[in-house]
Parts: sequence; C-alpha cells; structure tokens
Amino acid sequence: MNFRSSVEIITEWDIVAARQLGRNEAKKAGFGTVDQARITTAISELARNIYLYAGKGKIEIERVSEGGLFGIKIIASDEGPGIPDLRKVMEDGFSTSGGLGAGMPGVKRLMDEFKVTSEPGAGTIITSTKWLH
Amino acid sequence: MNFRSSVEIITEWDIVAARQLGRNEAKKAGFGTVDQARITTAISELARNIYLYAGKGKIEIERVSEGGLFGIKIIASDEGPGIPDLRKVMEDGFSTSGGLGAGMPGVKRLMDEFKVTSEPGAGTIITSTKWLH
Amino acid sequence: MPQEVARQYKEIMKKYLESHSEEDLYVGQQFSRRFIEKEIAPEDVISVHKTALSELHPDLRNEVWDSLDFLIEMMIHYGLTMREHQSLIRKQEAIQMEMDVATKVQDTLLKTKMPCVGGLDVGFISKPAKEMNGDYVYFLNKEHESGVAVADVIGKGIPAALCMSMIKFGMDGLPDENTSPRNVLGIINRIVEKSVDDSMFISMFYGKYNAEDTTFSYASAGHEPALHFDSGKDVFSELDAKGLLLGVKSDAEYEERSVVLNDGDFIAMMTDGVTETRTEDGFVDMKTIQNLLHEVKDMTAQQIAEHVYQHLSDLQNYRLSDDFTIVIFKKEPEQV
Amino acid sequence: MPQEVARQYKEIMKKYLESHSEEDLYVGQQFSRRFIEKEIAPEDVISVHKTALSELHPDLRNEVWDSLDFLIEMMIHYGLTMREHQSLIRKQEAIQMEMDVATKVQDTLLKTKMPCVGGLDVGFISKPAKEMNGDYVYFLNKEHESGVAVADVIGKGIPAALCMSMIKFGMDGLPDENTSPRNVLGIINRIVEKSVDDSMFISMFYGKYNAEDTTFSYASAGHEPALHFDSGKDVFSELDAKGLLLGVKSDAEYEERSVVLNDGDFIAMMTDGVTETRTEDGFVDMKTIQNLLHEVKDMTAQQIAEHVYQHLSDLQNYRLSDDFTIVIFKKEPEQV
Ligand SMILES: [Mn+2]
Ligand SMILES: [Mn+2]
Ligand SMILES: [Mn+2]
Ligand SMILES: [Mn+2]
Repeated sequence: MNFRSSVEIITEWDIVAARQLGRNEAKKAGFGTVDQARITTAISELARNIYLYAGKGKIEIERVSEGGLFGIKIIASDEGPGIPDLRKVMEDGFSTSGGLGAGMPGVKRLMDEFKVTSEPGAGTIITSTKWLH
Repeated sequence: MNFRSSVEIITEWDIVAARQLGRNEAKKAGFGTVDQARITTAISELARNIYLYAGKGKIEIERVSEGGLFGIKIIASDEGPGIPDLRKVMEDGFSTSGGLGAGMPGVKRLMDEFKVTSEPGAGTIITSTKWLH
Repeated sequence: MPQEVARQYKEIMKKYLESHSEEDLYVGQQFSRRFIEKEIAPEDVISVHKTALSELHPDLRNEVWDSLDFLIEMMIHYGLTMREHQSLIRKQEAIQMEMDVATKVQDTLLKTKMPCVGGLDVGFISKPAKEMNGDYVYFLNKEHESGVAVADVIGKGIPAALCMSMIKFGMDGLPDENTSPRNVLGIINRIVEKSVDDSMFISMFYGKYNAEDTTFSYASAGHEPALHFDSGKDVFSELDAKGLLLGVKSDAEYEERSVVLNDGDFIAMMTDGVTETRTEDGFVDMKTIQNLLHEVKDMTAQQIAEHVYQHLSDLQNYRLSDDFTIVIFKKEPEQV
Repeated sequence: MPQEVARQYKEIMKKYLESHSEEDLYVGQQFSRRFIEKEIAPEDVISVHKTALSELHPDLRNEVWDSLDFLIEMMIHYGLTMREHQSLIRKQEAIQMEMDVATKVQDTLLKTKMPCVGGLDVGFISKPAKEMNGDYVYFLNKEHESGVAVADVIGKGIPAALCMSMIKFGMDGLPDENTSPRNVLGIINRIVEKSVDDSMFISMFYGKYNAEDTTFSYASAGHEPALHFDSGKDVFSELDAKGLLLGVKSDAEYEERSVVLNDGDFIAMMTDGVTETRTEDGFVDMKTIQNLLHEVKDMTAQQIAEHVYQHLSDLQNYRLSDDFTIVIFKKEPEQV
C-alpha cells in the first residue's frame, strides 16, 4: 500500500502544517530543494483556498508510482460551496490573479498534473501530481 | 560644464568598455548597486545594438542636473542605416523580443527618460536619462 | 524600495535563520506576493536580501557579497520580463474590453426576431466556442411563412463575425416575392461571392415553413443535413439538398426540396459544432443526436434544443471545440 | 535544469569572484538571457547559484546556505509570474493573428470602387489609428453621378468595424431613384437606428457630384463640415448642413444643399481625425488645413489628400490619435 497522510485545514496554522508535511514528503521522495519549494507552494495555495473559501477541508499527500515513475500526489478536498463555473476557473486567470501567478492556474504550473471536480453545494476535490524526473 | 566622457563602439570589447564607464559613472553619481546594474544593462543594450546593426558608433555618458534632480544621461549615436519605422520600434515588442525583455522597450524600462531620433540612411541618436531618487 | 519592506524582510529572514521553521517560510512567501503586487523586481529582492544578510551577519566572507552582486546582474533581465508582463496584462485587459463591446454590438446588430405563425413552435440555441460566435441564425418572417437561415462561417472569432452582417443585411433586402429557399441562397451567394475573398466560405441551410399547406421547403449551401422526425412512423430521416458553399461561384445553383409536416413532427437544423462534437472517445455520431432528440420529442421546441445542448456540452467537459447551433421547427396542432 | 548550464554558471561566477571584471558581468548577463529563453525560472537560478557557490567555497558558514534557501522560497511566485507571461505572450500572438485576419476580411468586405465620371478627379486616404479603421469611405456610382459617403463610427476598433458593414450593405441596397443626399442619409439612418443600440452613433457626410450640371449636393448627419475651394475667388468656404447623427432618431430629417463646381474647384471631405489633429501644442485649426490644401491646389486629387496626411501625421509624431480620412472631389476641365 502507498504511504498516505493528511492534515485537516481549519485554521491558518493548518496551512503551515500542511506545507511542512508536504515539504518533508517531497524531500523523502527525493525531490531537490526547488521542487520541494514548488510542491510546498502548491500545497500552500490549495490549503489557503480551502481556508478562505470553503472554511474547512483536508489536504492529503500520497506517494505514487506509475510505469517506473515516482511522484507525489496532493489531494485537496472540501465540502464547501463548490465552483460554479469550472471553465472559468481553469482558464489562465491573468487579470483575476492581478499578476500574482497564484490560484488554480498557478498550482497547475507548479505541478505536472492537475484535475478538479466540483459539485455546486457539495464541495470540490482537486488532485495534483508532480513526478520525479 | 557637465562632465562627459565617451566610448567608441567598434568591436564587442567596446561594449564591455562602455559598460565599465557607465557603471563607474553611475557609482560616482551616487546610484545604488541595483540601479548601477540597470544603467549598465541599458548601456550594454544600446552598445550591442550599435555593434550589431550599425557596425560603428559612440556611447557618451553625461552627468546631468535639472531642477534640483541629479542623474545620468546616456547618448548612443551611430551613422548606420537608421530605423525605417520608429512607430514600430517604440511599441512594446513582446513577441519580437521573444520574452527577452530587451531592445528599445527594455532600455526605456531600465531608465526614466528615453528619446530616439532617426533618419533612414543617416543614422540614429538615442538619449536616455536616469534620475537619482 | 521602501525602507519598511527591507526591515520586514530582514526580520522574517532572521527568524528563519534562527528557527528554520516552515511558518517563517509561509510568512516570507506571502510577503513575496506583496513584492510582486508592488512591482518590485527580482533584482531588488536580491539587493534587499544582501542588505539584510549583511546586517545580520556582517562578518561573512567577501565571496558572499560579491556572489550576490553577480546574482543581481543575472536578475536584471528577469526584472525586465516581469515589467513587460505587467504592461502586457494591461494591453490584454484593453483588448478584452474591446472584445466585450464588440460582442455586445454584434448581438444588437445581428439580432433576429423569433417567428410566430400558427401551428409552428420554434426553439433555438447558439453558443460560441470563443468570445464571438461564427454560427448565425436569422429568421425571416412573412405572412403565413417562417424562414430561417442557419449559417456557419468557416473560421471563428472576429473575421467570422464581420461576415455575418452580410447575411443579415442581404436577407433584410430580399424582395417579398423572392423568398423560396433556392432563391434566397442564390441571392446571398452572389453577395458573399462579391464581398469576400477566396479564403472565406460560408455554409448555410435555409428552411421555410409555409403555414397554409404545412410544408417545409429547404435548400442547402454545403451545410450539414437537417433531421426530420416523423412522429407517425417514429423515425428520423436526413434532409439534404445539393448546393455549393456560399462564396465559391457566383452562379451556383441550389436544389430545393420539401416535406410535409404533421402534428408532432419536427425539423432539427444544426451546424457541424453539433454533429461533430468531439469527446474524449472521438466524435459523436448521428445516432446519439437522434437518441437525444427522441428522448424529448414531446417537449417544446426550445426544450428540445436545450436538451441536446446540455448533453453534448457535458460530453465536451464544458469546453466547446466549435460554435454550437441548433434550431427546432416543430409542428403543433393549430389552436383555433 | 541541464548540468551543462550549471557548470557554465559556476565557471562564469568563479571568474568574476577572482577578477571582479566587467567582462565577466557582461558574459554573465548575456548568459542570463539564454536562461530566460529556455524558460528557466528565477528560483532555479538561485538554486544554480547556491550549488555553484557551495562548490567554489564549500567552507562558507551555514547562514549563507540557509539564506539562499530562504531566497529560493521568495522567488517561487516570481517564477509563476514569468510562466504566466510566457503563456500570455502566446495568447497575445493568437489574438494578433485573429486581428490580422479580421483586418483583411474587413478590407475585402468593405472595399469600394473609385468613381469615374467625366470632369471629376477623385482622391482619398483613410488611415486607422489602431489595427482596425473606424472611419469609412464608400463610393456609389451611377451614370453621370458620383456619390461618396464619409462616415465616422463613434468608437474605434472591432465594434466600429462591425457597424460599417451596415453602411455598405445599406447603400448597396438603395434603389436607383433614391440617391439624393437627403434620402441616402434618411434611409441609412433608419437601418442604423433599427440595428444598433443607443450607445452607438455614426456621423456621416454624403456628397454627390452630378456631371451633367457640375453641381455638388450634400447632406450631413452631425459630421465635420467639408471645405469648398473656389479657384476663381481663391477662397475656402465650409459646407455644412443640418442633421442629427445616424442612429439617434428613426425619423430624423436631413437638410440638403448644393454648390456649383467650376474647373479647378475642389471639395475636401474629412473626419474629425483630420480637423482635430492633436499635436504637442494643442489642436490644429481649420486655417492650417486650408493652408495645406492651398499649397497643393494645382495637384491631383490624390496628391492633395496625401499632402494633408503627410503633414498632419508628421505633426503627430507618426502616432495618429484618431482614424484619419480625407476625400477630395476636384473639378477638372472635361476632356472631349
Ligand atoms: Mn464556424
Ligand atoms: Mn462549425
Ligand atoms: Mn471614430
Ligand atoms: Mn474620429
């Protein structure tokens, strides 16, 4: 079975805990300093989104392998209001991010794979994977 | 009279000499490390343009003051082919620069003031000033 | 670069160098976003970093300070890229505003009035894949007659939008005695051929319902066939007619055909954005579309159109690969 | 990040730390541009920097390495901004291509044929301030008659371009017996009023030269007055006529006036991009334009138009603040 651990996101402190968990796992998995920082930043963005918009949720971190590749998968889930217009969120939000390069498109850029499913009223699940190259 | 000194641009080595002159003058004028680097980079771009497109020209550096402000003025002049379409060159050349952030718009951004006059067949004069804040 | 920013940077880094805690990195990173908002260039960040380090650890060896000067130099072009980005965002926003205005103007300019003749229920939906729609639906209403043009301009976006005005103003100028489908396509074809160059083509289906004899007559300029649902036999058949795309040849001729509609029958006219819906598993086939239509055959024309759109856009994950247009003409028992 | 890049970075920095020479900084900076071309993020540069420094000076104190780790963290969002920029550049290029196509389509769609009736020399120039022109010139040619519409759509760019098709197709549809200036403006006004919303207005001047009696008749929908040069008296006079902008009121009426042209006389019809040319010293006045016209009064109509454009665009430093259009109708001795 794959290793998997998680952090509940309720307060802003939990964002830091999720980052710490992610950085440790990324390091253990063999990622270099910069990729550790990227994975940690991606977790930070996802956890912050939960904290700000859903109020409550969970970040899970999983070691994954597929066809000889090893990597780390982040699963961010919440039972918040959901995302009404996925098409809009997945677009490159240049003006909306105000040049901050964050939000969903930012997470997408920091990681290798990115998937979001959302049901209005029922919550959102985002999974994102980064592979060791 | 204002201090003024210059470097002839004929070989690529002269680009380095112009940079050195510019950095020294910027330092003497009281600019910090980052602004010294910006002024030097602007000179580098202007000198490189002369070297690449006009073949031969001159970079002059002048200490200037105006209404209590002190600064440094770069004058890049050549007798090369001139710029046929000034309107085009002065535009933000995003795609032409391939994201390199260089060329005329780059020099404009590195400095505070920028002016170009060019006559096809007779050459180009670019003057650009940076003020001490 | 405000002094206050430099002081805060030093404080955060000091704490990090003492504790190595994740919290300080989180705080630092949030702080770095404010740098970007304030348009502080990366070379400035290195400079602030150097100052902070030299105040915290003034006794470090000279190589450290020199190497940071070198790093500042390496960052200058990164700073330019960033400022270029800020300028490009502003340019992009201006274009976006222009596009929004253009879309509104287009909507008003090309607006069409739903027909209302007795015994005909009409519904339609037309959704652009990009900002501007390259499909066009235009109704032509005469006494006892409802005509509709369903057109697809090859290409999308602004160039396509410009061409649609031709169709609208061309149809508005049609003389009353000339509204048979073969004539309509013939006249519009000549306007298009005269007005656009050889790289621009338009496919168009023209259908006309005559309330007096309940016939639906149609002609096609290289357009997708329409579907006719025969409620008596509970079967679909394709309605197609011979004819070149508009704009190819000024003297092109268009075949005209017709079919009688009985109560409960309907015609579905579409663009290839419907019939060539691309999904992860390949193209959708006509059978799928017929099944979708059949599921809601007893609903109103508008509900039928929306049902097809809902299902096919779901299949595409909410990202249309082409403009999507469907028009339903449904024969209803006439209320007396 | 390729190993080779890291090795080269180390070499250049090593030389710089030894010599402190400007040459090494130049080489380093040229090298950094290749980083950007290769889309290497700034946080990667810091990382390469740290590795190089640790190989060159492994004995530096821990604070140095820790502070560089902190700096990497601070750079992550800068790296995102840079990647966003690359994606935005690609988006921008796609829009630019679409605009280019749109401009070409517009040119073909709205093309007009220069009139040729005996005794009339016609010249014109129309230059857009942005990609697309919001001014429009359209000639209407009948036997013994040359009509011209000079229009300015309020606003520029794509929205304006969309509106011009109305004018063209409206004029193409005019019946032959209805080409008096007051009627032309009346009919086009009704089309515009019906087709666009209240935020969109068009000013238009319609002039018509009749070769049989050498009169020039005209009407104006809130447009700039034209200039009439009387070569006999060597004076200019303004030609203006009462009328609302197109699209304001569906039953607007347009005054029609006329003037007889003698050999050597000419009419200059313009948009406000000409009369309201903005220079560093304020607006250009009518006198300046009259002087420019007078300087070349004996040249051809086309040369007169180009002379005015050359001078006024020079005054604006090659950056038009508005679309610029001038049409010249010049009476010539008729060749028999
Ligand atoms: Mn299309
Ligand atoms: Mn299509
Ligand atoms: Mn205008
Ligand atoms: Mn104007």
